[in-house]
Amino acid sequence: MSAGETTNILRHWRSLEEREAGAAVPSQRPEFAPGDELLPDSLDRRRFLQLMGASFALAGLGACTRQPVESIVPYARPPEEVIPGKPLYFATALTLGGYATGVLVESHMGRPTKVEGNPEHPASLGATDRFCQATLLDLYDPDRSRAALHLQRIRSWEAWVQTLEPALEAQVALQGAGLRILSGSSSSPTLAAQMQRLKARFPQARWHRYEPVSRDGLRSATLAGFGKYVEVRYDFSQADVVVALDSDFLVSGPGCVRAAHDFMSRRRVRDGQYGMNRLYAVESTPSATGAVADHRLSLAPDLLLGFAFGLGFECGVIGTGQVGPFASGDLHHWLNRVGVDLREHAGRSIVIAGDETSAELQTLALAMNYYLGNLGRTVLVSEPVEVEPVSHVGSLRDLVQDMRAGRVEILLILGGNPVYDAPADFAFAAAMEKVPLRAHLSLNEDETSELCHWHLPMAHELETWGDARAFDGTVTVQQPLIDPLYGGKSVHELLAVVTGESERKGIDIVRRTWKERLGAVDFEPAWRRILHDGIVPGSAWPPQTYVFQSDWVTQFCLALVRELIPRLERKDAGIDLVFRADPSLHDGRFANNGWLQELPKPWTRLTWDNAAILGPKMAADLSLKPEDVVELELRDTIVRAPVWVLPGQPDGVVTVHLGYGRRRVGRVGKGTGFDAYPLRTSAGLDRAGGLRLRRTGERWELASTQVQRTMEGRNLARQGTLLEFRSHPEFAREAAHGAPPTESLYPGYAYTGHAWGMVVDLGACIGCNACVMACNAENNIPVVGKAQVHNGREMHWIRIDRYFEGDPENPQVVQQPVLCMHCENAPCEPVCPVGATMHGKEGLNEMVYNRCVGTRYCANNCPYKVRRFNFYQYNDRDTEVLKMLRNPDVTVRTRGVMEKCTYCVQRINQARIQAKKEERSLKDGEIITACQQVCPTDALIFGDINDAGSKVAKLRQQPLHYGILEELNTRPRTTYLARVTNPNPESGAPPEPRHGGPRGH
Amino acid sequence: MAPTVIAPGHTAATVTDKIAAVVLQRTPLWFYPAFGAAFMLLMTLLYAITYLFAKGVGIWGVNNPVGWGFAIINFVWWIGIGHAGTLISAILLLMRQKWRTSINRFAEAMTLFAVACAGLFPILHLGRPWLAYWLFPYPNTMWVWPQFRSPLIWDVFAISTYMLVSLMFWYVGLIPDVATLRDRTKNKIGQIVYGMMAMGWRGSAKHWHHHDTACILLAALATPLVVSVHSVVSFDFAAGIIPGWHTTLFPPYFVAGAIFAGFAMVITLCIPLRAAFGLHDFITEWHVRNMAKVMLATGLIVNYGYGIELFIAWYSGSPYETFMLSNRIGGPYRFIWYALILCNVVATQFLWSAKVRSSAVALWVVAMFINVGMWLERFVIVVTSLHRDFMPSAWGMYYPTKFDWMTFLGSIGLFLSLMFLFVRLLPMISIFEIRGILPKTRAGERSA
Amino acid sequence: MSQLFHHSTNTLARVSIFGAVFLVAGFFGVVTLLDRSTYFTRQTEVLRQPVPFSHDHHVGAIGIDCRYCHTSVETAAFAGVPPTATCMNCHSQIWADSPMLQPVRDSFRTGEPLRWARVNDLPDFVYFDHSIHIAKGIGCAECHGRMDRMPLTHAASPLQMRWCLDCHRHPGDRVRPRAEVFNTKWEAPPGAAALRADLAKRYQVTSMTDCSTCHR
Amino acid sequence: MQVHRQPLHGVMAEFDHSDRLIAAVKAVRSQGYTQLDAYTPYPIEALHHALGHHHSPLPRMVLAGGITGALGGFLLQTWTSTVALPLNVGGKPFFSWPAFIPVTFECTILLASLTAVLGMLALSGLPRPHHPVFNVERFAMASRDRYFLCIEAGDPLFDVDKTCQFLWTLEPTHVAEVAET
Repeated sequence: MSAGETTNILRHWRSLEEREAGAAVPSQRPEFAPGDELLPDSLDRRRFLQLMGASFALAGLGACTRQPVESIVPYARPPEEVIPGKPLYFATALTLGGYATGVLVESHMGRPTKVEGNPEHPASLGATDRFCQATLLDLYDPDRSRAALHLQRIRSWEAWVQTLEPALEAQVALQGAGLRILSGSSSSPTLAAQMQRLKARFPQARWHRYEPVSRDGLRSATLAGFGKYVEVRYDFSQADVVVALDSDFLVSGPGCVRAAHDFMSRRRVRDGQYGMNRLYAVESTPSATGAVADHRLSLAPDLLLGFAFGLGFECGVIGTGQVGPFASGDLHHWLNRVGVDLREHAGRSIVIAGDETSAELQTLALAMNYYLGNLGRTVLVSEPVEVEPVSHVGSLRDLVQDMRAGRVEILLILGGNPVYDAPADFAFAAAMEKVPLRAHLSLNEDETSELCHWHLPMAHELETWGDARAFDGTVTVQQPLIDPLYGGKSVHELLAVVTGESERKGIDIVRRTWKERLGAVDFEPAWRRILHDGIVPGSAWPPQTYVFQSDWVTQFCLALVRELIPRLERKDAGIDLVFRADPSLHDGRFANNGWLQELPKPWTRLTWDNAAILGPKMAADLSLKPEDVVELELRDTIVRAPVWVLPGQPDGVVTVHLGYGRRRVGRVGKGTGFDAYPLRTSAGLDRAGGLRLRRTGERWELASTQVQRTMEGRNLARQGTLLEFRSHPEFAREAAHGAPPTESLYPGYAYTGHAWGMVVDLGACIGCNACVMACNAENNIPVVGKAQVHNGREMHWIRIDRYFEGDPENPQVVQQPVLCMHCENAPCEPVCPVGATMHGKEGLNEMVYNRCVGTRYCANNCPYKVRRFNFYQYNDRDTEVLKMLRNPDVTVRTRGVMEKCTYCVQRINQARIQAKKEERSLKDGEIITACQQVCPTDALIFGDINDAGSKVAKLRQQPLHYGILEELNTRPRTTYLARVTNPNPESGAPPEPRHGGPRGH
Repeated sequence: MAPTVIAPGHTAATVTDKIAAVVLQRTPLWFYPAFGAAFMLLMTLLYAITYLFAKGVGIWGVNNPVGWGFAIINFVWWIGIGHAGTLISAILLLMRQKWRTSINRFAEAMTLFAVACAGLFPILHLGRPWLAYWLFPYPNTMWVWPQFRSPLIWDVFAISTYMLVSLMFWYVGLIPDVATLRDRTKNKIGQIVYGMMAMGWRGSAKHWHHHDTACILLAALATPLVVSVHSVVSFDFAAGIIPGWHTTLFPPYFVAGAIFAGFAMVITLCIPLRAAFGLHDFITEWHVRNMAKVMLATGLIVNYGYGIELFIAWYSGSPYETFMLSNRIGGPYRFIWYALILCNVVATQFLWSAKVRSSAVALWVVAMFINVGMWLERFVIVVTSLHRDFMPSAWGMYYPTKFDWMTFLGSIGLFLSLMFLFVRLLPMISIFEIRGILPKTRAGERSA
Repeated sequence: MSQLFHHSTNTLARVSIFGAVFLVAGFFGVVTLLDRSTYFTRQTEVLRQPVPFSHDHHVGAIGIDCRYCHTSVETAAFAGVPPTATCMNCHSQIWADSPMLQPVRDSFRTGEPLRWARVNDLPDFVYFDHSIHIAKGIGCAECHGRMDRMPLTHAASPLQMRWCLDCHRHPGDRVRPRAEVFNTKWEAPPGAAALRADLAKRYQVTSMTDCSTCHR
Repeated sequence: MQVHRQPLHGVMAEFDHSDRLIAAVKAVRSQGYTQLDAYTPYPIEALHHALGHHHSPLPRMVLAGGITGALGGFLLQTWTSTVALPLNVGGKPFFSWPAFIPVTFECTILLASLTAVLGMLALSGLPRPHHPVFNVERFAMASRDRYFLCIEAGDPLFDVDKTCQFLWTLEPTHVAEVAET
């Protein structure tokens, strides 16, 4: 562990817990599982004894409780446009890796409670991803740092400025030769401007960039292809064939929300319209995108590169024939078919390589797009979105060298956590400790802050002024929703001190930038419009036509092939280790976010942990079971990790996700997963060969929300190919286990008026989990912690079921969002002894928390198992700051009551009231549930099934429409559209790659 | 010699003195450790319950999908046990079975205490137990009422009715005997207490006349009640749609099971008790044999039930039912099911042998097996059915926690404590009825 | 054997049996009554307020419209309690230095809000919307009583579910012309039934008795 | 005429065998005595006949109780789920009478049994902890193995001496006067 080797004065600052946490995964589950602290503490003895006496007198007293007197606190002076009890919406943007997603934030009496997408914004179109939804919990994180610290002693911001300024004065003479700034990548025009001013004042100062999950591969590919850094973006709405090489473009990376939307807009098969794109996914680690693909082939990284070359040959990138196992046999045939498909759709196809993949793969992909004539059609290049793009690894390497050489006197780290996530071979911490003055600006105290002299609380994006570009260059000016809760400062405000500019307040700094850009003449109205719309009109980068240096690229590829071929020939390849950003925690920055920690990851459905992911064959060979702890040894670095066996994981490949095992983190992230960074070196940020596995005989509990892999032949999630659909449109309905009984002892209820219902389009669902997250935020759903999840007590109202089909080594995956079905004959209702759940006039299956006594009979009797029970007091009622997070329109549930999806009844009621006040009837699409609103692919549609004109009613007429477990005569209101895939009729299923050398033991 | 209801040579006087002596003699030494042990268990129950009320049902192993665990298993188990007493006194009374007289009294007591234990659990298992009174219909300011379509409401009425009726039946039977104690005891307080309980019973012809009628009537009412109560309990499952629950077989099968379990418990208790107090004259081989025969009969019904359950599951052709079947036999909880078969099917067959039926020890062992078996049966019904129902994605496992065990064993403590107090304070055999059935010693005497 | 009990015990015994019955019944009776009593509902109870504000004076005597202070009653769920600034609109001139209004002036000066005690307090799991009731022609007085006659403010209704249901089941009986909604003095004219029926039709007043109308 | 020290409840004869008691009862009634009561350690049917007891009214009372319970239970459910709080529960109608049967049945049994017990007590004049017969020292044996016959002072033919002499002719083991208090 890099920080472990430090031998200097800073050591005595470190807390004990770090030394304990320093050791990797303990042998069995710690006494307190992660998240346990979110539950109420255990009782002390005196209180217990008191209870012991009183416990039996409890009952009956409930009847005679008198409400305590509460108080109303009006404003002294009312703020403008705030009507108590009415939410306001503000447009702003949230960034990840520098790229912006435009959002509208709902604010109740000045506290942001919900993030929605900004329909005007190109990267959002009204939807968001899981991270945007979860950001609220980062804002209200009780563990955020609350004060500037100097050597762990609380100091003021002013004190910091007084320390910094003289140091800077000293630098002026040296032209800032000793001044270094390290930040993540940014697209902020204001930051760009500030950097210019910085250069002006300190010509010798350096600005280094480092994102652990960076796009270095793509950057150097563009450098190779166009001789300079350019932005590459894809237009999936124009693509008929997409080949994804280790790419998870649907759920991660810049503009993924837009990508998912555009991609799915080409896959809607309906009665009479059969146009559909086709997706081939070839990957070394199962990804959400792979789960959606029409053809999915899992290959070890080297083979994957080999495949790419083969494809390159098909597309005419290089003259050499296919290599290795692709030279002949099934793989050859299949590869050939894919090539044909691509060529047939030249100019209407996309070859995309994953953000985290190597320069080689990226270059090949780019070249293929060039030769297929996709450039300028489906693959657009423009000016870079990032400010001053650089190779992050290179940039960080330079910094480390300078620090070692003692050339750095002031180091300002703006966000990020390099001590934790820098490549292991850099020994960043050791190098950094040579810097006499170092400061770290961040939301939480982390591994980096504790090794810096100064820790400065950073303001959250919802607390500050700023600006950022989307994947297509569109700029959004970020406005604060709330004053900094803990007096945090923004990057701009810190830089303002460095540049010595006159504006020191965020708003002034940003306004200055835009005054210069928009011109001082009637600036105010323009400014107000920008803030209101959430985008700067016309700020998107226009696509450019740069010259593609094809010869150079071909040479490059040929060279590559020569050194790849022997690798493919070699049989003692050993085991490959693949690094991936965690689907939930990304690079580790979200480690203290309970919502994300508890979010089941695609494929594994794991929560609260990462794992060493193995394929079934490999696990069998090594006789490893899930939850076995193994030692991962790579170049005499050893990390201990629990095993997870995952169908679809290529043989001979172990995947580990980054972002876990944080040593210095808040109460939520503590004790979750293991730290994979020590294995990750600058030599291979995406993968490393020659891994050795050693079983330890120890076990580590992993909390997965779905243990069962298959559907047990129960036709819950139904799917068919496009051909089947055309020949036989009703295939989904006919798959039912017999029709529901029609005769009944009782006459049914007639639902005149509105009848709410939802249709879930399995074909459109990409399993991105955004709906789960939106539901958490909208409905005050508590985080329960690892132990509870492991015990099957997670509280999510909507879950995404995952079923494997076919060959376990290369299975097909189908994902199915499941929420309350609001059955018209709801089995849960008649069994409730107190009538706490019943049907409303509009067919909602209503749940009255305050009437519930908690028999759990309804949950038992729910065939869909969508009801959730508060086994403990899950909702934190003590932590003040978390109260600001809650949606005031939804009851915060207490211990011992049942809860479940309500179709966001609070939204229904509000819309109804509004309509009634305006004396009109509700319009279709006026009521949007939280899950529907956030969905990038419109996979969830809610509406009135009695209104023949409504979207939902029309979808229910589709031949693909069906309900699950209808044979139980539940008459579900939530129904499904079967998934239709579009496999290549020529190619057939991807073959099983015959590969995998002897394992290291 | 052929066994008789009562050993020869007894007169009204000897019967009275012998049985009354059990209460009136000094407490035997073995009683203190025995009661002490039971009481310690009772304290564990109190501890577990307090912790439960303080923290919530999360301290148990219940989860999603298995929303019901030990609590409901114990509830059904105890209720089942609670069926023998009333059954013995009611049905056998109507059938004029003389041999019931020696065992009905403490069988009834056992019923009461078992029902008391059973009654605990539905309340404890609630998420918000302090609101349990919402299950009763009472006029409230919310103007809401119980939901009478729910089997749980039927339970509330069935259990409380059963409790009250059994209590009254038991007490009515006790009146003449506490009168006896009132007249026998030398202890002043004893006289007062028994005197109040006896309500001034004089044994006048008029008293006996109405007393007889009342007993017959109560018996006539209690008999269908017994049958209804366990049927209603079985509705808790039969009314659900879960494979393994949703079956019309349940009511009769549960009732038979209840009698089966009840008699097993009676045997488990009466064999040690008669040894402890030397009551072999009144609880003779004859009684034990008859009980064994009843057990065999009901046991076979239960076994038939198991068979039919499996057959129908297979015969239905429904994928869910057939899976439930294979999951019971081959699923993760299969060993519980095997154990259940061992206890309730295999062990029962030993009762065919007259030797076993007439050997107190052997019979006691079989009875113990059946006690365990019946508990396992409820485990299979509740847990094995729930943990894998319709949605494979929502399948899970159920593991009891230490609090589950403490509550379960604690309830046994409660039961035994009450039982011990009973045998020390009240006549455990109905004295006046024994007097009534004494063999004619002189010509001309006829007895009721 | 001698008599254990004095013959008075005969009567005693019989009485006590009936006594027990009455005792139990009595207990439940008392609880039931208590539950409905104004002690539990706090109806008619005057709470301590920072300033002894008189609706009687402001509404009854001066005739200020409800909406002057409760601004959002027509638009939002929450009727709104006036910010100190509203008070000061007048009280910067009138009674500008009465000691009674000291807290108001302090609040206005320091910006420290006044803390009023909630008079009409629904449980947190109940969601009530003023605006829709106003829109449907339900007068303030229906729930809040004659505020114009309250020197010191107190609740006028029990605010118990039973009471809510009474109206929600027959909302038509409570409707009044929209013009009269804020008129606390409005009396239903003779033959109001016909008028109300007509209004109910015009305002599309419907009985909302789904549980989710108030509980979510 | 001798004057008694205290008012008498009656005179009581003790027998050591039920046959004697029954014979005695028959004899006494044939003499025309009406105010008499017999005490035994266990119920003896023959004795009821000898004393000429009529059928107990209890069964009819119980029937009434049962009917009240049935009606009460069923009406309560019907009213609450159709009038007081009609809820659409799983698509079942408000008046789903089959679901009301179990509770109705339980209410029937409950009220019937209550009437049976209370009726029994009322008819046998219990509770009555104090009774003159308890004044007789040997009466404690009535709950063991002795049989008693008491001719009460209220009887028109009652005369202490004559009645006692007459009782002695029925071969009792004892005859005693029963003091009123």
